[in-house]
Amino acid sequence: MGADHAGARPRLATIWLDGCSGCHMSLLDMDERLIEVLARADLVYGALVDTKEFPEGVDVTLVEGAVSSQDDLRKIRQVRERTKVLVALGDCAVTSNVPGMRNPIGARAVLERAYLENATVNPKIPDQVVPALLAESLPVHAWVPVDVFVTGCPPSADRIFEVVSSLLEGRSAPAGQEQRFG
Amino acid sequence: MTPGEDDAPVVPAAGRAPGSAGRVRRHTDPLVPEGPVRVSANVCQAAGCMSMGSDRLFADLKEDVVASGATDVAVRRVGCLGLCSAGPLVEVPEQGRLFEKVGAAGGTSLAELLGSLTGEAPGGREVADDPFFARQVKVVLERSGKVDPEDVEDYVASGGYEALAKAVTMMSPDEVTDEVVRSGLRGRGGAGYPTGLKWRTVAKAPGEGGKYVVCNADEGDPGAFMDRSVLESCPQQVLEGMAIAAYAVGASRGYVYARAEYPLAVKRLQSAIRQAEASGHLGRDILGTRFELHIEVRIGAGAFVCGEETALLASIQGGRGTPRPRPPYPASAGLWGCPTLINNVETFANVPSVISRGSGYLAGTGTERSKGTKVFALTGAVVRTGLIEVPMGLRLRDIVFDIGGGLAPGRRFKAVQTGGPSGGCIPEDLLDMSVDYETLSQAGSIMGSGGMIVMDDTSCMVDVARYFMDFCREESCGKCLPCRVGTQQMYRLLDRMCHGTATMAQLEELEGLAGMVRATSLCGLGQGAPNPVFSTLRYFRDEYLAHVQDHRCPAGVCPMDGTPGAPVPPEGALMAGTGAASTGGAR
Amino acid sequence: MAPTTAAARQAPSDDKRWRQVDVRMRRLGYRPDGLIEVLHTTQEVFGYLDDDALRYVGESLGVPPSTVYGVATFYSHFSLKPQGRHTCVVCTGTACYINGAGQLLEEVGRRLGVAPGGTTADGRISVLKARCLGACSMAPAVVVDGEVHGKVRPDALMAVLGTL
Amino acid sequence: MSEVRTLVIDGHDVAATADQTVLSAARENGIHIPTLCHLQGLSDIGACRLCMVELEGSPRLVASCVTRVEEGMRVTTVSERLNAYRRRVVEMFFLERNHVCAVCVANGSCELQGAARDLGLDHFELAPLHPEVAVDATHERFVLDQNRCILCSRCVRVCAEVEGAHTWDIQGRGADARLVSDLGTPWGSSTTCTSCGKCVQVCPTGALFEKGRSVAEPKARRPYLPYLVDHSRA
Repeated sequence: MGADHAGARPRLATIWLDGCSGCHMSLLDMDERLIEVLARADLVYGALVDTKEFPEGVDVTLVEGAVSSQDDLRKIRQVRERTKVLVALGDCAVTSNVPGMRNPIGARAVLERAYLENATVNPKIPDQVVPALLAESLPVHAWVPVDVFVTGCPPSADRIFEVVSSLLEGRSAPAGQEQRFG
Repeated sequence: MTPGEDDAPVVPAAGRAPGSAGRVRRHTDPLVPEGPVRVSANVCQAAGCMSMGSDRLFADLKEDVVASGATDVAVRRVGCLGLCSAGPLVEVPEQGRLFEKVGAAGGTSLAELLGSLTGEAPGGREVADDPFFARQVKVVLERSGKVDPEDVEDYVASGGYEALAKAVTMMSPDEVTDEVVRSGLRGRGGAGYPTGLKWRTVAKAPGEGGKYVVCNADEGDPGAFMDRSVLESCPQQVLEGMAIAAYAVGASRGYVYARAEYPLAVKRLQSAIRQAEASGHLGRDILGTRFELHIEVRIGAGAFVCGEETALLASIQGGRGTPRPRPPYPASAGLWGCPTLINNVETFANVPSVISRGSGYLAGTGTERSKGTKVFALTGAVVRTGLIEVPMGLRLRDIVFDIGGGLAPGRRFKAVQTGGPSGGCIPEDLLDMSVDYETLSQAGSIMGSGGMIVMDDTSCMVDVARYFMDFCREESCGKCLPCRVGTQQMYRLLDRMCHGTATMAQLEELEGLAGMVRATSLCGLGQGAPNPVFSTLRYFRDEYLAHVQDHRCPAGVCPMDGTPGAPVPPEGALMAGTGAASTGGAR
Repeated sequence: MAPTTAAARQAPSDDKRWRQVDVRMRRLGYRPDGLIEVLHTTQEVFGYLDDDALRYVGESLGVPPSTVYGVATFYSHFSLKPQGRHTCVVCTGTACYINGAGQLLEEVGRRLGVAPGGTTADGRISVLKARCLGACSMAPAVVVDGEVHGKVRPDALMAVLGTL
Repeated sequence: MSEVRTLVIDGHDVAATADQTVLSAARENGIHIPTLCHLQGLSDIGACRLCMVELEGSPRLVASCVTRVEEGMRVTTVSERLNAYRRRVVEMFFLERNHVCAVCVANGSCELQGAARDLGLDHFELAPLHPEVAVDATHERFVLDQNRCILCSRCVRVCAEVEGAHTWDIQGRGADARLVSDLGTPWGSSTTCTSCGKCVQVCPTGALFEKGRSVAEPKARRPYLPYLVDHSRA
């Protein structure tokens, strides 16, 4: 793990699927340790950098959010292909969490409530621009293999730092003390 | 259940001359000539034949005999004659002939039967050499098809209640128990626990508050109807066994817990109890001794789990039929906390012969560790289906091909399922195995209560595993987590296989889950629920692989239509959560 | 022995059928452990178990309402809803299953629009499935209004149901 | 006073009275065995299967909450196999209903969540069952959210055994099993409920909670019912 080519710095990415961005906020909560991380790795994709296309050859990707739409699904498949170590970051990525709360009632009911029953003008379920919902919102590993699971809503900054720094050093992620859902 | 509805006397049908040919008090009563009987027509009045119209046949035949003017022909009501696939059945024991499908299309006509009864040329076919009957040894079914199930006098006339008389007048309770221990009799309800040891435990338990005997007649395995047939054919034999057991363990109250789905068995049982009380074989001062036993029938209400003994006790006490952890075992703390002996119908039905003929009689039949006989309900893809009783240790092949007559032309044998939802499927390679407790268990199945379902190449074993898991999922009582949720999860995985959407990882998952549910469930239902999965995986893994890797069902049974859980929903449209992509690709 | 804790009470209505329930309870000595027996009788008399019946039986036997409800819903034989005028019971025992009981249920479901346990919207037919009727030699077996039909094919079953 | 038994739990010599369970003997000696349906002061039912342990010489696992100590017993409470089974038990509890820790009143004090944490359960392999279940908020002070119920029946037992009201029971069976008040009628219209709140106190998850409590508001953990005379020491 870590750098493939001698001397090259490990490439780190983050991606945000169906989540509230809380996990990214917790990532930022690493505060000054962010500098430490970025001193050891290149951040090649994510909400914090201005890259349009998810690049090839990423060493570690942190995934926030559940897979809820066709857009999410397309993204996560691409990310998986281009990433060595895929980290499901936070409860939405690990269990589908809050996005998954629609599963018992079904996507159709949710769409109707949002776009028909509650609409004041022009009630219509959109079929353009907004990505199509999947029938169920599912955790990342329901679609692609995941290497590391980091629970929490959100996971603590300490835990994220611990996991990221180990992975960047080519070690496996340590077992989380007090790691829990919620 | 409306006990008593047949007790009302009916006026003999017009044209009948009761004085000459015999007396018929009620439409369900036999026709008995006043003079000597030359031949009798024993008409099967068990549920199988009755559902094919043997009750009407019985009434019609009586009228026809009366009308024919014959005065030496009896028409009798008997229990199961065994060969259910050829019902309605009539046997003429004096001639050793069996008449099949009487009154049905392609069978014996009523006129033909009547001609045979009154004329000199016997029709039907010879019973003696028929392989269906020739390989059988009847202990439990000794009187089945021979005595009137609704007449205690008929039972007594055939030697019934001699064992009870011997026990209560000539033997001490301990001697009775010792005899049962020596006979090697083991529980016929499934697990095969030594019956004598169980009796001894209950006998030794302190019972200041009284003790109970309970007959488990909650025959729940799908494809099994042994107990029903025994109760419909000779309920007195079961009551006699219970009475002997009660005497041995010191109980004075008893219950028979029977399925609501068996109204005829319940009716005959209730009538048998009333008659036995009236004839001094139950109730107070049995056979002139100070021994007393009061038996009540409790009717189940449709819950498979109540066959588990602690659940059965909870149900008898009016509660939800949920099992509880053992110990304490019912033998020390059962009904209302009192020592309680629980045996199943067939076990009790074995007891009278053990006492009357001595333990050696049973011990002389069967294998080293599985003594005596076993009753099976042989069904499925064999030519002849019905109720059979065979000595333990008979080869499975003999049962399927000799007794059952093999498979229909053009069909290929695939498996025999024994033991119901806790049992397994035995493949062709093992057809020469001996049918006994140990060998079945080594083969990954169980003896169970006696269901034996033959499957041919039109059955898919993954589908069969799914069927049993569906059964267990619906019948789980819901008390313990592994059974309640584990059966649902295993069903989901099997369902995906049947739809062609499962992965190899899920096949592994299924095996892991099956092991966990077996090891951690509270009672036998949960612990046994994975067995059909294990046994089909053991012998028919190629079928699983065909479903999972090639998305193909070799038997052509499974839909293999890509639902549920089609991995990728169609592009473009918003998914509505309707069917197609209900769950994710990898799960 | 469990103590006798309850006794006769005022029936929920002056419907004469309550007497049969009362007789059953009296014979059982109003013992709480007679609950299932009494529920059997009540269902035989009224066809199903409604709230009034459950409450009355519970009060009479000294069994808490939640326990009565727990028992009545545990056993599949008990019905808390009125049944259709006709019943169609499809056996799903092993022998029937491998001989096509599933197709029978599918056909009935498709043609009548009812799942097992349900009743047609017009209250005409209730469709039930039985664990095993023990009529394995006639597999697949269906019981329509008490009459057993053996070796039934979907079309034949629909024809029988059509005559009801 | 019962006779004393000596046994070995995880290599430690332990003395207990004959009427004690393996679980209580273990806990008395500081050995932790995870539980969910057990609650000191209530009868034990052995339903959650989390407290299963290995006994030397027995191929079968036993639930320690319903297994009496015996002389010379050798008990193992932690092993790879037990941990794997326990993780699977907790996983199946999570997937049976709709547990979303992030929005649960019990977040941080939930025993199911705690068990997952203690066992290092960090994701689920099996599929969620996603049943559609009800929330009953008809009671003046309390709410029942079936989405979070694990059917441990602690509420049923405390209501029947301690309060004597027997407002709760379990209806249906298997996958259809649900906690139920009275005749399946709304909790708020219960004729038996005394509004004592014991059921809410003993609920291990957020299935029963007080109205007005917000997500993750800390609530006192109650490992036992302090007002009960503890006969069993269980």
